[in-house]
Amino acid sequence: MSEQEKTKVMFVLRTAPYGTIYEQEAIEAMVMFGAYEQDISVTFTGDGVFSLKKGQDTSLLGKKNFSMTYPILIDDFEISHIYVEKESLEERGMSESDLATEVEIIDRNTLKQKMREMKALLPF
Amino acid sequence: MLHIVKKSPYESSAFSDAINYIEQNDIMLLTEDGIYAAKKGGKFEGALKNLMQKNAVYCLIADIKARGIQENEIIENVKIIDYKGFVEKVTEHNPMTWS
Amino acid sequence: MASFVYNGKTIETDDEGYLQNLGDWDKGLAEVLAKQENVELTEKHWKLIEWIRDYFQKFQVAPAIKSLTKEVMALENLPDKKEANKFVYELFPEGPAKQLAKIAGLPKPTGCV
Amino acid sequence: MKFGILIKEGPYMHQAMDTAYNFILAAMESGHEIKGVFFYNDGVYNRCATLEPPRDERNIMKLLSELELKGVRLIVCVAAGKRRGIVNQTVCKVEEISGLGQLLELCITSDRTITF
Repeated sequence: MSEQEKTKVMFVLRTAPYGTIYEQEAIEAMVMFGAYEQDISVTFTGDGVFSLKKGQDTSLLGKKNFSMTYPILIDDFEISHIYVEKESLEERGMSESDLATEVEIIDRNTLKQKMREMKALLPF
Repeated sequence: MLHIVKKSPYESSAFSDAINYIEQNDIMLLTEDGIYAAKKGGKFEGALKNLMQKNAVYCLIADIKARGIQENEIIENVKIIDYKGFVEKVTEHNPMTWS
Repeated sequence: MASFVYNGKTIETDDEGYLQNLGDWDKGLAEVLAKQENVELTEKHWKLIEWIRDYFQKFQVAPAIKSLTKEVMALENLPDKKEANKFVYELFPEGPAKQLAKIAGLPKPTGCV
Repeated sequence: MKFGILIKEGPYMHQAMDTAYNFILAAMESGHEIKGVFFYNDGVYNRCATLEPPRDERNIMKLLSELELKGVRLIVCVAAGKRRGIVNQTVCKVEEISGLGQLLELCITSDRTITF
């Protein structure tokens, strides 16, 4: 399939992890979408950036630690891009060194343009 | 883009996040508890008026009526539309829901 | 729901034979699960069982088929995907994603509906 | 135009399903096509067969079934459903249960995908 024919879909994660199930079920959707050879990207903005915080240990919660899944989304599950919004990170006292995995840090203006290239935006 | 805001600005960042992402030619639709951003005299009146210098803002009549808000309590220039108007806005702009 | 006794303990599975409690798994139980699938475990099977369990532990999700194929190419020195696919289907004739996950004591892959 | 609808919230607790329902009706009246309604997260509860609100209240499950009779395709995510007990025995119609690929399919085939 050529690049032009691929549908661009972006997951927009705006919720913090664990307090709700949105992050977890968004990841389950990303992992499935990867198999369909479309152009899927993932953006963390607002409280969504907390999902990328390194050092998460969910053992006392009895929940799965989904920050461990992010490193393989691109190589193993065909996700095209993982973006995190610079402004949201900074507002929350975080920087690149706080992140559990390597992602593309982009500013809000760049992200705004990327959102406009999408056919569908899926907020979680 | 059409920015759909459905949470009260007093309880959620949906409204302010939508403002952060709005661009020229974009529009905003306030629905459900999001309509409280359009009430005159509230904390967000300034932000909304500022936004409306460049962008059109709409609110759903079903949601304002249900919540006891009269049309004259809505900030000037916020356009009041029904569900068919909502559909029409979605045909004109790609939607993003902020909740 | 089904159940059987293994080492004096009742092991519960769903109707398709996947473990209800992933913590029940050990190598002996893998042999039992494999027998239920008519699969005889060889060293080649075990390499993949260990790999998929490590992967799941590390990344919290089951690997994509693509990753399995890649791993098999590396492990068995196979030249291409086609050969690798053939190889895993010989090991797990009724579908590697399902059978490998089941025998390795992982949840049923959500992609298999 | 073709619309794909994603429902992420359950019935009654949130207004999402009500807004979506009114949106879908208005879209159909305006001559647009609904490619499908995908239920995800707690949205799967909207298709729970045993919903039984008081008689003087709207029955969301039935309203949706009426939409289905008008040709709207309803799709309940199998994984989200299983997690919440919305399975073959508890969903309104077994045929509605399907995989997440259907959500992506909606994104591909619809002109607009709208999340409620």
